[in-house]
Amino acid sequence: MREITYAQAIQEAMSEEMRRDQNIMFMGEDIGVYGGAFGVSRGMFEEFGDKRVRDTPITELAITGCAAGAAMTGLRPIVEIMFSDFMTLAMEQLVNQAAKNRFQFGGQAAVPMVLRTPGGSGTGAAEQHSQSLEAWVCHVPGLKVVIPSTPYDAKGLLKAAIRDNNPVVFIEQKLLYRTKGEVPEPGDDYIIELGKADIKREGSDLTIITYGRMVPRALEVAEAFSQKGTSIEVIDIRTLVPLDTEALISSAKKTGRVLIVHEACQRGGYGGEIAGLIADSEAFFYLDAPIKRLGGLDVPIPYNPNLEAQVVPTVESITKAVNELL
Amino acid sequence: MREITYAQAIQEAMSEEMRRDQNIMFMGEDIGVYGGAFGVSRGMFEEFGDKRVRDTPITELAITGCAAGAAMTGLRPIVEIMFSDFMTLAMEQLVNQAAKNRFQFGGQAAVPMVLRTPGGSGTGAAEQHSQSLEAWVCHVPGLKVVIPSTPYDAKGLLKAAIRDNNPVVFIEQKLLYRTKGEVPEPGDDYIIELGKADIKREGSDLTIITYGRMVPRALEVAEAFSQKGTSIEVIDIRTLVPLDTEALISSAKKTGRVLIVHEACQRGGYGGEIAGLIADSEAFFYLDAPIKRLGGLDVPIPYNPNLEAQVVPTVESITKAVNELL
Amino acid sequence: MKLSKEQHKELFYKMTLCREFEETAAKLFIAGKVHGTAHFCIGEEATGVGVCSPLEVEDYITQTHRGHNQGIGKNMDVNRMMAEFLGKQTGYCKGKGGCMHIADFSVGSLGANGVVAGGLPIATGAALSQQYLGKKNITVCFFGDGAANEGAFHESLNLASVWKLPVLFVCTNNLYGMSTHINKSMNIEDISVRAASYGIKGIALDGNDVVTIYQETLKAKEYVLEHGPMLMVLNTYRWTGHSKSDAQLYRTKEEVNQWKERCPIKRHRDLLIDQKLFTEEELDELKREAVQKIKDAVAFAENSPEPSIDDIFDDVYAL
Amino acid sequence: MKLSKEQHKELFYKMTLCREFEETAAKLFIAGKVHGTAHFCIGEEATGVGVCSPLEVEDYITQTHRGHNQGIGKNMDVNRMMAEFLGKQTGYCKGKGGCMHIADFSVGSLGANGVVAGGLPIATGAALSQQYLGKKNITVCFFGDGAANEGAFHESLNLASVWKLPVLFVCTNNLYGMSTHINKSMNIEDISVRAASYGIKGIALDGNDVVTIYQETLKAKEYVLEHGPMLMVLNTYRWTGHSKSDAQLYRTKEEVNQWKERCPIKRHRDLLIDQKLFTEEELDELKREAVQKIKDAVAFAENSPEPSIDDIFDDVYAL
Ligand SMILES: Cc1ncc(C[n+]2csc(CCOP(=O)(O)OP(=O)(O)O)c2C)c(N)n1
Ligand SMILES: Cc1ncc(C[n+]2csc(CCOP(=O)(O)OP(=O)(O)O)c2C)c(N)n1
Ligand SMILES: [Mg+2]
Ligand SMILES: [Mg+2]
Repeated sequence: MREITYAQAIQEAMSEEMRRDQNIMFMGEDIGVYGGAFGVSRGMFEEFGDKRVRDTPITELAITGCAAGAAMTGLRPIVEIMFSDFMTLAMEQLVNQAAKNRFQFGGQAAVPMVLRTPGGSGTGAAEQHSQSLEAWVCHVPGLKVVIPSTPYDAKGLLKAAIRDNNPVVFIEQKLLYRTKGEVPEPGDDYIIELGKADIKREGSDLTIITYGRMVPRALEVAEAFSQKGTSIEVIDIRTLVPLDTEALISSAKKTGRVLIVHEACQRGGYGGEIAGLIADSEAFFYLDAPIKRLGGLDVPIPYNPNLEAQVVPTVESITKAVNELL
Repeated sequence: MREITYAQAIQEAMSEEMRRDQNIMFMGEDIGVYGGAFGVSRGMFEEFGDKRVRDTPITELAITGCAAGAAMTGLRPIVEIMFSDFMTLAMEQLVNQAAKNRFQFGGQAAVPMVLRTPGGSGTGAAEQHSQSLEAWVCHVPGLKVVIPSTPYDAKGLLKAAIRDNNPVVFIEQKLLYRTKGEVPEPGDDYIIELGKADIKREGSDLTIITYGRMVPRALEVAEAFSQKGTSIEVIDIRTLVPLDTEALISSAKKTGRVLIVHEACQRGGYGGEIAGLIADSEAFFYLDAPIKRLGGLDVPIPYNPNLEAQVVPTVESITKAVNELL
Repeated sequence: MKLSKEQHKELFYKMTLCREFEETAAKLFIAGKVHGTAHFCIGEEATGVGVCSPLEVEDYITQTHRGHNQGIGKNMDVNRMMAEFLGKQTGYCKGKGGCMHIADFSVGSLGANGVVAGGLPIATGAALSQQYLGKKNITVCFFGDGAANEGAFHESLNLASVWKLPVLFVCTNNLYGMSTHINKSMNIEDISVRAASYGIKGIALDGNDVVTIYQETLKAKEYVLEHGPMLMVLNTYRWTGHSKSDAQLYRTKEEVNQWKERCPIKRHRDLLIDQKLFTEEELDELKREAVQKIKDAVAFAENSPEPSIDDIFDDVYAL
Repeated sequence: MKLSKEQHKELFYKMTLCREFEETAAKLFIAGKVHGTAHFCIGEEATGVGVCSPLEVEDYITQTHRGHNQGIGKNMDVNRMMAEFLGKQTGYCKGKGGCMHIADFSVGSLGANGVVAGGLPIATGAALSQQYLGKKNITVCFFGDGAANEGAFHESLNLASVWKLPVLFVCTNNLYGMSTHINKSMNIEDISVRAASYGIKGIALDGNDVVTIYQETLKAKEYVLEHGPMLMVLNTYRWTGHSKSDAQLYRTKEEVNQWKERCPIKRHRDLLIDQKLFTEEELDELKREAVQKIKDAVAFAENSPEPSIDDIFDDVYAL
């Protein structure tokens, strides 16, 4: 199969869907000629024109609400927030309007929109450009939340998100944009259903549950342990909401040891939700060790590259956590 | 001891601190002559005047950032957000500025401000006026988070929050405003240190960990079970950040059974953090049953009073959860 | 453009219906039949009724928390409004939304909003749809004077202006945001001057003059379809407190009474009689109709079933 | 007011220092010595230098992401700026903030901001402190043309106006927000018209004329102390890309070149020579000083220690 980058996969998903459905439009800051801050949408303005690919003023609240309003009246907007940190400006419209309008209007509205935004650290952009805020949106009924870790997943999940009739927050991983992976040919339409975890590596001794940028790290650790005879299963949850609870619980039952890894600050991160689900399931009775969480340190992301690299889980710290569980 | 309401306790804390320190000022929407949407600040405008008690336009983002800016330059502002749902409009300034300025400026800034806001459902105000969003702010390094359950705690904790040199999000409980409790005389200055949980009832068979409006419910359940010979410990965490992890773990070790209760939607709620901490502590080895969480249903808060009452934990549903654990 | 007799009748009837709706709702409150809150627009009926009556079904509106006049203006069904107010299954939101969230997509209402200025970005998006889909309809976005100080106001007017979206921004300036007089929340007297920040047209009208509002809305619709957004400020007043519990210490009885003398319904009634378009009796009969309609609405609502907790997960997500 | 020789010298030196700082920083980038990004203000030096030079230490500023000129204008130490740029322990933020967060509270800089329009509410709060504490100082708030479309702009100017806070809002209009020309982000030509929405004074100046900016800032300070906020728009241009990676497809080389001809430093230099205030040699010597100062800054930064992970929890919370 051909290999393309995570960024290209996202661009292909949007472009293919926009070719299929005229009512999909895309808006955001500098997504047109500039191609987006991370170059994800390069070429789309040229193909679809300024009606369907719209540069906006710097106005996160308005574009998020505008997408919701357009979604309720016949369009299927994709909106890009340049950095997930700036979702902070859009929460009112995302949470009080987009997420709740169907419910609070007694089912009269559907809000088929996708909010795409890059999350995570590692680019030296410091405190206000590096956060991982997925836990917030997971806490809001009415929203779905996706974080892909491979080009293949990114494309299939984004297509599913675009076809979904609900507001989907699609958080991309800056540091994965340039990573490559196998993806079917452009014509070859495929969808990855929201709500299905993916076992990225099977194993029997310990389960690492993770998502996004931490998936390749977990795989690297698993590979290293397999050399030493320890078999680690790596589950990529992919969609945080809806969550494939079943997959997590059966893996936990199988291996009896669970490590949850995410980049977001550990305190209040989604790892707590996962730990809580497992600790309150029948898997509890199969556990041979405490459920371990390894999240980012509870500090803002610093600028200095050495510091920046060390405040999130690393291959070393994941390895250490695995060793503590064994 | 005299009894006053939770709302009065909050008002007393603010007023006493403002008398003590001229640089404390208070701003928010309709907090002046109107006395605040819930009447909490009644009388303060009359006592302190319009320089220190400031009605603002409807402008949540600006007042939150204005408080942060004033806090960095010599004042100690208290800002009221009329409903915690409208923190959604203020997250940028709260999270990217107030919470991070000290760290990102290398320690040059201190941001001694309190953001007070009422959370929770039960008043028939529906989806956009009833959320419990504390999990969001708990996930942000640099913020402290307090939710009191009694007038005594409200007063002592708010005073501590006002004296704290960091941004503190102080979430009040609408449905507790009119509840009464014993509070020392006005002159009788007391402080409750942030970061100390309170065992509201001792017990040996099961621990309920909770906070805010769910504390009285948990106590009611505990009382009922004590009639049947089951001894339930009720821990009110009071400050979610910093969290008194030690107190939770030792109680879990003692009773071997843990139920976590909160009003906020269960998915992504702070209960996950608590469950995760316990499941990854030495208490894990003392547990006789899974760690149970009982949060609000993962739905927006509906208007109809019967529905509204049933989407959050009730005495009945807490009782049921306790029975499942025993 | 002169209004036809039919049009006048519609305006008078809708304003009267709205007044009756709210006065009845207030009584239901006092009778303890309602949990929650409501924001009445008594005294402001000309705004929503005047603006919405000339619109087509395909024109959208976004409503405010104080929006019964807007909904009734847009031909919402008072039975379902009342049922929603009482939290019943037959209400517009199946009892889940209450009157801060009444919506009727079938008549073009995209819903009331509990968040001040929350409707502005939504309206902008609805107008984007209309433009994108090549429709010849507009979106009317209602909001208050207080809302005009929120960031959402600025961002929405700016975005709509840049994209020339067909949206009419209607600010019902009733002088107060809750208890705060506009002279404490903005340093200008005429809110319509804010249009200049976006290079769009702004006008200010007497918000108690339903006929002028009707006429100007028709003109505005044409303007907006051709040139993009416009800001229309309707200066009016609310007679009652902000919501059910409001001691109104922030204003004088005199001020309230002065405005009561400028009642938009009485004014229209006087005009109709002066101009001999209707007789006193005809108008009394219309009022009786309205009273009966609301009585029926209460009966409908009271006889409707409560929603069931078993359906609570319905509509959290669409399929 | 005519500027003294000393004042002219200060302006010329600071602008030159800023230019040299950024050109050197750009080279460090290319040499791979910097992780992260930076936003240069080459071509815009007159704005921050012109506004900040007449201020006192007790006057506050809030800076933008493109704020080296503002910081240098306010007398920040280029050693610590450079050290921060290289992420060193001796940097203004101990290497934790980088150049999007340089701050120096000792000279009155309340910090640069990575969030567009993020500084506006903060500046409003700083001015509130000044007013509350009875100080005779002002806060200057820098932001860009793009920032003027954020809700924070609207809310902050409105709040400052209502409370008559001593804040000077300075919009450096360089025609683009990243790649987006102002004619795609707002439907007005002159951003200063937005002052009218808040009932405050607005002026627009040539942002490349450091002398006028200096003079007008002095006047503005007096005005603001007496009357409350004012909006000053400085029309200028950035010569380089938005940040380190920018192909600049959204503008023409010609446009850039036209603006290069209007270089604020050259313009000031020409003026100083025309008016015979300084000789060519004197100005060349000043430039050499600036070059040396930046060389020293690089040496200082490069010889400074890296921050240690052991201190990572420092400054998350104050005691
Ligand atoms: C974002 C937000 N802030 C505060 C409130 C509380 N609140 C409800 S109505 C209101 C006053 C609104 O004033 P205005 O926009 O003038 O409308 P009016 O009530 O006068 O019709 C306030 C402050 C809210 N609902 N939403
Ligand atoms: C809230 C927010 N949105 C988007 C960005 C990304 N961004 C950084 S600078 C910039 C352009 C800002 O334009 P302007 O305010 O004109 O300042 P300039 O860069 O031209 O100096 C953008 C969009 C951001 N940092 N913050
Ligand atoms: Mg009003
Ligand atoms: Mg710019």
